[in-house]
Amino acid sequence: MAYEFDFAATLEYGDLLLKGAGFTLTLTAVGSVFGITLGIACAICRAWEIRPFNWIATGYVELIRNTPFLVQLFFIFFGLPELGVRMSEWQAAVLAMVINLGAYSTEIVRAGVQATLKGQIEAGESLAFSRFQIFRHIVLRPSLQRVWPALSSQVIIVMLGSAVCSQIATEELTFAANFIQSRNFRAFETYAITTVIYFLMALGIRQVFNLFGRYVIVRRPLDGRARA
Amino acid sequence: MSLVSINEIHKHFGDLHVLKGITMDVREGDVVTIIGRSGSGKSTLLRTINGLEGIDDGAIHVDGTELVAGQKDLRALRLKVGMVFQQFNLFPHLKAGENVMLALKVVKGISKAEAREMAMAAMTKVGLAEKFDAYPDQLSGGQQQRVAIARALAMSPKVLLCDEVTSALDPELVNEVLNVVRQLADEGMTLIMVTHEMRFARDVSDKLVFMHEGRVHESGDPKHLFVNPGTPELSAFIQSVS
Amino acid sequence: MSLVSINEIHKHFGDLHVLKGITMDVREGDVVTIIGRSGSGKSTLLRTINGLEGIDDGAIHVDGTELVAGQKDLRALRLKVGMVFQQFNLFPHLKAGENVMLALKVVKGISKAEAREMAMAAMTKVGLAEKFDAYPDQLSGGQQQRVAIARALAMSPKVLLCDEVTSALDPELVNEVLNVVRQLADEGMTLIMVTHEMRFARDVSDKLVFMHEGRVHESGDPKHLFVNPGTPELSAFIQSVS
Amino acid sequence: MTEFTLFDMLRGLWSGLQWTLVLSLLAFVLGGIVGLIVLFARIADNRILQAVSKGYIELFQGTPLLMQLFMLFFGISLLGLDVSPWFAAALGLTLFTSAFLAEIWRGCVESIPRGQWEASESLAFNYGEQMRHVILPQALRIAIPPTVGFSVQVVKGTAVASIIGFTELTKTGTMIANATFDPFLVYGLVALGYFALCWPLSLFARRLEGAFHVSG
Amino acid sequence: DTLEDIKQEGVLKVAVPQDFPPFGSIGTDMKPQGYDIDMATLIANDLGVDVELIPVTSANRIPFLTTGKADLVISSLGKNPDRAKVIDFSEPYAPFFNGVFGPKASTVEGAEDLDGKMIAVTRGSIEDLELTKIAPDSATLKRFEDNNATISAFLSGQTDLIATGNVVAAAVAERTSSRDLEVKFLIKNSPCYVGVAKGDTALIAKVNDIIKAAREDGRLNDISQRWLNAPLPEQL
Ligand SMILES: Nc1ncnc2c1ncn2[C@@H]1O[C@H](COP(=O)(O)OP(=O)(O)OP(=O)(O)O)[C@@H](O)[C@H]1O
Ligand SMILES: Nc1ncnc2c1ncn2[C@@H]1O[C@H](COP(=O)(O)OP(=O)(O)OP(=O)(O)O)[C@@H](O)[C@H]1O
Ligand SMILES: [Mg+2]
Ligand SMILES: [Mg+2]
Repeated sequence: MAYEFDFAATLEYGDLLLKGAGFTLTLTAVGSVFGITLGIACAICRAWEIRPFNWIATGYVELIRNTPFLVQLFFIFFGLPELGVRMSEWQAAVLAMVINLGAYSTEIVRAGVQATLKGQIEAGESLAFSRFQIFRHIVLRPSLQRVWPALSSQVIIVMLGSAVCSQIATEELTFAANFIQSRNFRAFETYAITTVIYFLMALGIRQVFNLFGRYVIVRRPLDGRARA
Repeated sequence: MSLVSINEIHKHFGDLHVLKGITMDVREGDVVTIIGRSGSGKSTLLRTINGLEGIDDGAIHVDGTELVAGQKDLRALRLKVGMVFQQFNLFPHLKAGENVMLALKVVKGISKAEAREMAMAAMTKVGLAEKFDAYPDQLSGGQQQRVAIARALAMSPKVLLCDEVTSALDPELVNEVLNVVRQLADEGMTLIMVTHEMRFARDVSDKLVFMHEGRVHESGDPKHLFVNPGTPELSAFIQSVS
Repeated sequence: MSLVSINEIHKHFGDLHVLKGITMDVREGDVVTIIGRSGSGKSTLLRTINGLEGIDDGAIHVDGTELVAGQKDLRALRLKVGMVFQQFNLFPHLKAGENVMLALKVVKGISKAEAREMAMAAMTKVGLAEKFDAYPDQLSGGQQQRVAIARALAMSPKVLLCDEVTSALDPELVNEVLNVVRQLADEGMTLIMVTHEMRFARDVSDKLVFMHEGRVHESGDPKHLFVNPGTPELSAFIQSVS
Repeated sequence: MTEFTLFDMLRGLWSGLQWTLVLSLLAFVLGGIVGLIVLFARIADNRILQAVSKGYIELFQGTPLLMQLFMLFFGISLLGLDVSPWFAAALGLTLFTSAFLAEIWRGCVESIPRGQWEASESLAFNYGEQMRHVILPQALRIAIPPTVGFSVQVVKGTAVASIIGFTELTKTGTMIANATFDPFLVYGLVALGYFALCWPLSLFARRLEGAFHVSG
Repeated sequence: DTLEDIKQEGVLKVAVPQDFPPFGSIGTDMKPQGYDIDMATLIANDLGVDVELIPVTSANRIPFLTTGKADLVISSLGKNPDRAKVIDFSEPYAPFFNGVFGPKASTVEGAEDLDGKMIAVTRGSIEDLELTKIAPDSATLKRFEDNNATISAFLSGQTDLIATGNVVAAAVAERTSSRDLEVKFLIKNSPCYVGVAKGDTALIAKVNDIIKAAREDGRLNDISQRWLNAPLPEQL
């Protein structure tokens, strides 16, 4: 019983896949911007023990990191309406991405902030910087630079994890794949193509992060000596 | 009246009694050198003067205002006191010139153009005008330390604290930094420095302070003390480092 | 015959020509000191002798066997050449004594009991028998460096390379390490060392090598050279560091 | 239709939780072993090994685990080989886990100062001896907190094994929710189940992290 | 061929749903139960072999069949020409009335009234396929992964209406009070078929024989009574 592959039957729906991939990327981009921002804010609270926000941040991080994304998503989409907060599947998906990435990037950025040498902070203090000025001008950029690869990996993980959003009918890439294979029953071909698209997006995100890291975070041409 | 006056200060780290009642006066234009064994409390003393370490007892006055134990807002004080560290502590993500400009802009709120000019003046003073746009990791240790001095100077402090500013340098780079410090001293800057460069201490400073086990064990005119140490501890110390 | 013979060696790092034809002979029992400015290639030269850096041209012989460029198995050579580093590089997860024992057991295959005895002998030689069971981070810098020397010594090398072994130490700890090195020299150990301690170089070494821009600029009897430097470069260098 | 009591739900979820635990252990043990091999290839002194292991890591970190499992379970069958769900799950989870662990551990090995390599090299250690006696013991200490931290991701990641027929915790939850139309209660319990598995691991990772910070 | 293999091994492997009551969902013992499960047991009995139930989802039910990991798919499958290119279908074995349901207040009476409405539907289900054809462009179909999410979306107010099987809707209406639910219009009677791997002619002929026999001797009617609370309709 030989199965006959028929990729054409899936490629017919190519525009759906591309649209889905576009949605996935949008979701990831929006999630990254707000998630990393949230992560930075929580990281300061935790690293510098700003009460009571450090406790709130700790609780938030633990709650999110130790429960599955899907459950968080369901809670936002199906649960919050009971409390009177109704949002579309897009808003729910974005919110879930943001709080998820926010929790992980809190931990990552915190590690970077804590790796800041004491001397850097003391130099700032002795120049009469305020705590916030020290963070903003002295700690932040080198910390981000240190953890940038880890952050980009986390964004890729979250991008791949966003597949789960298809369960609340967010029409991203996995939604498109499942939609197509429910029409043509070509699950294997559809998933194979989808996998390739995910992989390409992951490579692309890594590249974008590298470029962003080089020109926005480091802000200098990376010749050999600048590695340190 | 003295610019910095330190009165019977005490400092503990947990159980460790690091400063056991230090009293010291520094007048405007003085160059004071603090020497002593590792662990005798030299750095700790220096760091209390700009509030990097709080004190447990006693009082410190800088330029007339008291530094109160446990005080939160030390900004006014720190504007009067500059500090240079052993490890330079330049901001690695900023160019040399930007290192010098940053506090001018952020803390003093000076416009970018004006800050640039002031930074350039400070860089020129330490002989590094042409390295304005180099990143710290493109500079030698001696150059980095001179940038650190320029960064402190640009804020026009009343007194400059220097903690072993040449200890992390290769021997042939030591002099370029000491020359800058010497020049500052000649120009009348008030300096309090910890150093292991005995010859420099002898030649440049007005007053030598020998710390031993958290106390000022001996102090006075360096030219006199180096020849006639008053205690066996100072005598042993001078012998061990020269 | 010489124990270490270095013949016209060249070394590049990318475009940078770091060693530009170095020739040098070291006989058994010699104490050779290499001095020179930062970046002149001192460390690189030392590191080529035990193959930590490969060479691009020329030849190095140690105890009769040639060190061939690009060679993979340098074990036999490294058993003859010990090395002590500026940063100690003790293994932090092992106790001091275990640091000394490890290579004996792993590389030489000596039984644990015997290795322990040999390690204890080496630790005793550097005056640290009682610190056998301390972890590196429980030791002062000077003690750590002495353990590092014991670790190299325990392997009974024919020649010991020392790269600025006191540069990372507080000034009062320098002497305890120099004393150990001096004692080794007195006992007839062949030593090649890079140092900035000029007095030590003058007093202890049989031969001084002044490196300048990747070349041996001058070499000879230290007592003579310090008083009568033959080139303006050496003269300037001696002045800058003393 | 049958009525589910809370006890029925808990009993069902408990059996799902056990599957999750088994799959996690499987992933972690096998992934750890393979991860170590990939790690050695990644840091080996051999360009080909480096490139292959880098590609391996990129590929399995860059594609969804769900799709990997699907391809392994159904894709290999299409080629005429019979693949049991156990084999596919073991293989898929191993590929996924090992790629991440190898990358985490590489960071740890690379954070060992160069001086440690050089000191052991100058004591005539060969590569294997350096690794075994000097580098790995130190890297291991640094590696434990992030490794334990990652185990939380593995536990949560096993949920996708339902695509090839494993009724682990998430799947059990979905099935019960479909039978009871009471998703909030059921998913709340599922979340609690994961939290009960993951929270101790997270706490443990944090404590280890703290312990190592103190000793430098 | 597959039929021979089944007889030889004495086991019939059937992919059944576990997320679609009353056709297939789990009981308190965590085992699947429902119309499709009874159907699978019936076919196995008539073949004189044991049955092995494989719980599947809409995403993996066809791959189980095409890779030979299941002999039959009995998973309330609807038939359409695209699908018929990939697998073969038996005679229908179960009725499936699906429709659009909504709160009493809603004035929808037919597909044309769906204008501007948001309807929850389970992706890949028969009602998804049918509604996609007949709903006006201005209607929004929200396609959820499984029945549970579809129902939750409607109940939590995320959509105006829900398209599903009438028995499902009845069960929901009975169990929940969070939102009232009544039939707005029926989409289509689109019966369910047994899926068989492409080209398994002997097996499909046998399955068809069994379905025919079961219909005639009333066993199919019993199953219908048991799970749908209604007799098997005439036209099946
Ligand atoms: N933050 C701290 N916490 C605990 N102990 C400290 C701290 N800082 C310094 N100490 C201890 O206080 C004592 C004095 O330290 P200090 O740095 O002032 O010595 P020092 O004279 O500057 O020595 P060195 O010449 O080595 O710089 C030492 O025993 C040191 O270990
Ligand atoms: N691994 C390397 N890659 C590239 N350049 C290097 C490397 N190691 C050394 N160099 C360069 O080679 C030159 C000589 O370095 P070397 O460390 O031998 O100098 P040195 O005389 O020991 O100086 P120092 O007194 O500062 O230790 C320097 O310019 C240095 O930057
Ligand atoms: Mg100090
Ligand atoms: Mg060197």
